[in-house]
Amino acid sequence: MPDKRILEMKGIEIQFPGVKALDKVDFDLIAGEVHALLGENGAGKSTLIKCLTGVHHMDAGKIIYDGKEITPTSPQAAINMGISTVFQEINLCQNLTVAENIFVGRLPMKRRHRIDWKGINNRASELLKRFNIHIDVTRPLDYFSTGIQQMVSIARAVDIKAKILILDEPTSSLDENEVERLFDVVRELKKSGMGIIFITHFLDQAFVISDRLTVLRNGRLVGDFYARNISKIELVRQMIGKDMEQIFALKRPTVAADATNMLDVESLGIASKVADVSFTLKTGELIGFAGLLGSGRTETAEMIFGVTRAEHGTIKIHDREVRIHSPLDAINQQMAFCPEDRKRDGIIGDLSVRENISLVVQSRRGIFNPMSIKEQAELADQYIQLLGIATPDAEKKVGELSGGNQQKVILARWMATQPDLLILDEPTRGIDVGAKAEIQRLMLKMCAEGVSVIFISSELDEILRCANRVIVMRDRCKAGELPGESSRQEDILHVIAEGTATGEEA
Amino acid sequence: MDERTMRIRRQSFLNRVLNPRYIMVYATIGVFLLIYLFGALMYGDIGFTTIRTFLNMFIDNAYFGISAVGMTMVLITGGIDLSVAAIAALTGMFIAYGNTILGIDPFLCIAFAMVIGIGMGALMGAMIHYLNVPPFITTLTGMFLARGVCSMISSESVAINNDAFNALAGWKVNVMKLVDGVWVKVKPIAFINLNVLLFLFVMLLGAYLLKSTKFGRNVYAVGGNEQSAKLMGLPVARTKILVYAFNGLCSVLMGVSYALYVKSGWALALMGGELDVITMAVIGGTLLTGGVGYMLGTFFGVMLKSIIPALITFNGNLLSWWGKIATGALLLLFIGIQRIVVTYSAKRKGKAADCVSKKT
Amino acid sequence: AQDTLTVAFSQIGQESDWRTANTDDVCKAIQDAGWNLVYDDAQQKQENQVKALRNFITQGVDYIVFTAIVTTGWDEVLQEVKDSEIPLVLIDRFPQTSFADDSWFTAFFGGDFVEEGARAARWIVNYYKSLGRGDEEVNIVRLEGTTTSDPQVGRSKGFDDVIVNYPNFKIVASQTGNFTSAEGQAVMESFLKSVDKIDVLWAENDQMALGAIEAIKAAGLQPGKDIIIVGCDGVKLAFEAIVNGEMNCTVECTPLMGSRVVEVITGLEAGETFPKIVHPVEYVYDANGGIAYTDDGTALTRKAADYIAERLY
Amino acid sequence: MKWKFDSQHILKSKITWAVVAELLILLVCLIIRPEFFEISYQESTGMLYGSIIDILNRSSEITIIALGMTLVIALAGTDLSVGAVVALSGAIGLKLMRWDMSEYPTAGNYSVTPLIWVFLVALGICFLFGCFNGLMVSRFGLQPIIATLVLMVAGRGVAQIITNGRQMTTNFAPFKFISQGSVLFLPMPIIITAVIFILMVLLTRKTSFGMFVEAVGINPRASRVSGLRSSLIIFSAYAITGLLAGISGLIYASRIGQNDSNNAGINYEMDAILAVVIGGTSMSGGKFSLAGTVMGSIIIRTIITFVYYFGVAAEAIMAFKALIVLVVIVLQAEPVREFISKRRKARKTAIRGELHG
Ligand SMILES: Nc1ncnc2c1ncn2[C@@H]1O[C@H](COP(=O)(O)OP(=O)(O)OP(=O)(O)O)[C@@H](O)[C@H]1O
Ligand SMILES: Nc1ncnc2c1ncn2[C@@H]1O[C@H](COP(=O)(O)OP(=O)(O)OP(=O)(O)O)[C@@H](O)[C@H]1O
Ligand SMILES: [Mg+2]
Ligand SMILES: [Mg+2]
Repeated sequence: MPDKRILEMKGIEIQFPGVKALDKVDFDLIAGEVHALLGENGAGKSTLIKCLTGVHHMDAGKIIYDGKEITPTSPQAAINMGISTVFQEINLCQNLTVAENIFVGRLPMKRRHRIDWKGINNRASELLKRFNIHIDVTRPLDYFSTGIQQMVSIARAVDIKAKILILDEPTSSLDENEVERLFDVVRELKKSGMGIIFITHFLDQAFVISDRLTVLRNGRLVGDFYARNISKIELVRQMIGKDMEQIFALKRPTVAADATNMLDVESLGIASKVADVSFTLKTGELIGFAGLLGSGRTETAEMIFGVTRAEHGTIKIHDREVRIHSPLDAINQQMAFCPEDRKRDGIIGDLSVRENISLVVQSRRGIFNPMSIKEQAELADQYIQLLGIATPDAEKKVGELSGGNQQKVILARWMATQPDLLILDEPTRGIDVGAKAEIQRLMLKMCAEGVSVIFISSELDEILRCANRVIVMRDRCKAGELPGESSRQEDILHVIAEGTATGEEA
Repeated sequence: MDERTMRIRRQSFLNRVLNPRYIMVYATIGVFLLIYLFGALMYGDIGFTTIRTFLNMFIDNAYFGISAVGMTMVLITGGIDLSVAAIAALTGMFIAYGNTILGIDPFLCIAFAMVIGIGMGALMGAMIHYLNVPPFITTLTGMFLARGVCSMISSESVAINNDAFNALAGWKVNVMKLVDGVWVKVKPIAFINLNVLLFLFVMLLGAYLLKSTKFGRNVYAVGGNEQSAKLMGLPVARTKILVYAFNGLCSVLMGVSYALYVKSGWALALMGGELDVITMAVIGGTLLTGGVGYMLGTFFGVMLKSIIPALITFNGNLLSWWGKIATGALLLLFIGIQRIVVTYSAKRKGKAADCVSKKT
Repeated sequence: AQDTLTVAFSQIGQESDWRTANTDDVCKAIQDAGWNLVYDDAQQKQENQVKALRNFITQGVDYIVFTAIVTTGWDEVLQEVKDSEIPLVLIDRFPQTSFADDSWFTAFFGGDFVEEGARAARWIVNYYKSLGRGDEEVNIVRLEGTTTSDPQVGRSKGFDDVIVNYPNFKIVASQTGNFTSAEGQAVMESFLKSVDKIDVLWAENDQMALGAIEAIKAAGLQPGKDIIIVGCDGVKLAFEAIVNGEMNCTVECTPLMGSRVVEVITGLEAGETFPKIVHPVEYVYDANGGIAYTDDGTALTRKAADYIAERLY
Repeated sequence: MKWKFDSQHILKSKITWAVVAELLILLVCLIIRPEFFEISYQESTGMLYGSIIDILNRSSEITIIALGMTLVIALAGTDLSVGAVVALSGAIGLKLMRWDMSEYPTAGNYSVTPLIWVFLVALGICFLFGCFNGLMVSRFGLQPIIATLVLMVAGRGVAQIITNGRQMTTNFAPFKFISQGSVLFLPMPIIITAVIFILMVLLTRKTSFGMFVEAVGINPRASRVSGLRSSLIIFSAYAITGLLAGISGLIYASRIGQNDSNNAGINYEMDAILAVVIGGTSMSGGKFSLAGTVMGSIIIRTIITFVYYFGVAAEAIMAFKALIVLVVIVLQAEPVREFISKRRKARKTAIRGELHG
């Protein structure tokens, strides 16, 4: 590998109110390498990227790019210099079409003064086909699921002719096929001499694709390693600063033989969205929902929780039929729901961590029975500690926390209601290994205390490790049910793949 | 594979036409036709269906229409501009005072007004973007300022009496018809004037800018999500400032058009006009939250808003206060019908769309 | 026109009681005459009024009665009215146009704002003279109407034109009260604090004067005694205040124009001719009467108490 | 509980800058004419008397409305109909009091309807108007500007129908008391405003209503998922605003002793919005500050009083108002505040550096 450094960042420092987000961090990138940036939630990975792309301005340090010292002023300037980025939160415009989202800012013109709409749409379709996504690119983006949106933003970044490509957790909502597809593209780009920075919490992925790994902890540089020289266990230790055996020591919940039916869902569905879904869930049981992108898992969860209203079917709780027309109904039935899209359905950015955590408890208590600020603060502090949320104090705005910590706040919000039934839609997305294990441990602990859990995840091994039973969804239908203990990944994939026999490719 | 591409193409045409974002526009057009039909049935005998009445909608609202174009863009970025009518009044005052009292060529005055209008727009845009002051407040201040300066220039209304300007104001093309082999003017006299042409021109220009230029698409992106637009590397600051500057230009053009219409300048001219303009854009389906809006919708918004006074005047015996209530009720009727159409089609659309995409 | 006449009336809006009385009177007179009335309220907007006029032409009405919200800006539309040969009857306000002759309108009936302002000034001067204090220093504060509106411009001008001739009468503060009683009240409150000695308040309409009275009372002064109050319009409430001694004088500006409108139209139908411009006969009312309010000193004020019963508005 | 009163916090809070702006204007007054601050005891009325009292007194109408508007704006809405509701409230009130009087306006020192009913009915109807707005926005999902525009246009019409387009006058002492009377040497409107302010603070801060409003204003979807009944919350904000506009309308009517459907509440919507925004509540919804709103309203009234007091030429009033508002909002603008507090910090660290160096 020719050692051509295209980027060098030296002694980067950034101070946010109350947090030193980056403290003398060095980082460098060689043309034609994939360099993974790893670290716990709030370690400062995204901040480093934002500093390089001019979103945040650094307080100290220097950046040498392509041999020259630069001070990035805005994302626009960064793009013009040849730094293309996929940011952690999907940053696209929901009101524009898919094609436009890919090309806006550099729209091809026809005869110099008119936008070439046909060209754009064709090129966008072609581009997405490289990722095996076949969609109507003239639709507004908000029509599509998070996964598709993530692919679109990747497609946009990849299509920009750049020297550096930055991917900040690009794979968090992608399933395995799509990750593979992405990696193919990344390898191609790498061959063409592009330098790629890749941030992820999936260590396996980091090992598969990257040449070098840089680890940050608490805003400080821990070190950089060649991927081939370091083991996964060692890496985890570097990241969290201590050994982590318990990750692999999770115990599946045991369901008592005489456990009663907690939840009984019968042919629940919406004609246009999800076909009849039926299943039962026992007290203290954990059910995993597996499936590909857009297979209808989120929609099933939303129906159960009353976010969208089911058109037909019944929901029974403790064998008693209940009517759930709104999330409030569900909350009153002791349900909790941690939604998939945290930015849209989860966090209330301008409110403090304290307020965010006590929100649901408060809404259940009603307007005229308020918790005092003291009570709220106690509750918040308790969960900040329990989940290890990295925040200077409970009064910090949630919007200013790192992505993973926001996720923990939402989890805390629901755990604080002490539910009987917990629905978790991709709760471990964008969460570091340590925290992920922590969340899984908490989930299982709650099961042990008699809480029933519905656990939706795109990571099959995670599901297989925790779930008593796995429900596999495909094409918005329940495709099968497998026992958690005795099944293997291939079994699930088999159920999912059975569809291919009928000529489907997606 | 190719069969599939074809299928997606076919769907995409349908989807584009049935795009839920256009439904508002369709609803506006539908409501307009409905109300027009109603007017024709009720007041057809006293001239509602004449060409004159139809063209009057253009002539009497051309100046509002011009401003609505700029306003639509501002609203699409998620902003709002309350200064439009005041800047228009200021323009009128520049022309009237400059020409009549100071003896300056009116076109020089217009040029000067353009500099001021565009400058003020750009300045307000810059304040909104760089200082993060809410558009509502920034432009409200702009409105106070423009009106204030206007009445400082002259506390009386000033007539414009310039030959060239009068010629422009008086220029018109009459609608003719063939009677016994000779062309005669239709009765009641119907015509179009310079204002109508200016209105249509600005409207088309606006539509072109929005649909077919990078600037236009940036406008939508900024309105859709400013943060994202910034991270996507779009020139957010430039776009916002340009939009307000363009709107400043539209306000000046509204002022010019209004000056042509009444040939005078007055500090209180077009008082409250900004709300009319905003209403027109919003009735046409532009969302105040930004990101959504179309010129075609705004065009019909202008038409719809102009048909209310026409209906009320044709009725002719509504006492003042009933007139106000009727205006409110008609407004309610419009948005009510629109809402029903939108909700209904959104429901149907939901089903249709998902049937299609299920195969994917 | 053999069948019933259609008379269209374009009114400015409903900004005050005075205007309401005006609208009612004209509309009622037209309807009582047995004609079709087409009425339009422009809601204070010139553009609405232009639209209404053009609409009247479309409808082919027989007569147009018109009160212009602002002096200028009517050339184009009035040209159209003229072209369509519909007789135009102007009331209340006389618009400025650039027509070569006066064939564009048929008749005008309305008060003279400049004269009203002048009458107020002359009344004040003569009132002080009648008390034998004509040479004292007198501080006048003025509540102006809506800036740039016709009555405000006219009344201010008329008042200034007269008062400059009497150097001992000084306008020490002048501020707009927008013709409303609430703002008149607020402005007066401030005058009372910022101006050391106020002798006279001249309010360009009665509403503002009535509002100011409240402010004066709140300051612990006696309206009508400690401060001489002159209003304009001659509404019934002002009469009451004069009778109660809380106000001193009001310059009449009558809204009753309906009978003249009917007279003109009937006359035109019968082919009569008459002077184009007619001003209504108006008076100035105060507590005792007998004070001159014209230049030549011929016309004397009337005693408000004698006329209060017949005031309708 | 962690309440931090460090200088950073205070410097960053918008209300601080609203106060600074107000003090600046007052300082100018002080320099030009110190008498502006004179406050004396008026024996004939039993009240304190002075320009400062006037400012507080006369700002009440706007303040009361703006308190409701704060909630509406915190929910990312606006209510344009408040001015019309002010007119409506006065019209209903006077109609009820002077039911007997059909044609001629004569002031009378009586009321044909017991005053309590006058208040209840007038406020009840204004509340219903607010409910109408709330319904349109929360239930039918109309854009607030358009939804409230309907009543803004029609409301005055209704007021005029009720009074047949006439102004009716009253001298009825108990009714005049709500504007002219005094309690604790202060004019009644100040007292009423203070009571409403306290009630609103209790409503928003001693119940969880305030937090819910903020949550819904920031992220309605997430709030719904969290079990908040956002449409109910939005509905009540508009309803409350209608009610408050009604109260404001009665004070206004009492002040001038008449109903004035044409002029009562003209442009109140703009002033109220301005007050809320000057007070630091963002028009895009979210965190709100009632105290800031009161401050904003007082600033607006100070400007007006300043203009009257110092006899700024009528023609220049608008431009003058623009200039002052400009100064206030620029001072308040986030980047400017940050700039100032950064400078301060830089200076502080520089000083510290010197000490240590
Ligand atoms: N805009 C901001 N204002 C204040 N603090 C911030 C802001 N953005 C980030 N921070 C803080 O900076 C620290 C680093 O955050 P960053 O987003 O870089 O973490 P990360 O490594 O990307 O974590 P994750 O894996 O969870 O995304 C966190 O403590 C966060 O709270
Ligand atoms: N490949 C695709 N083509 C077209 N539309 C898709 C595709 N994938 C997803 N969608 C859309 O996105 C929605 C996904 O549904 P849902 O969110 O319930 O799926 P999911 O199983 O939770 O998947 P995800 O992993 O994205 O959360 C569907 O309504 C569908 O319209
Ligand atoms: Mg991150
Ligand atoms: Mg999902």
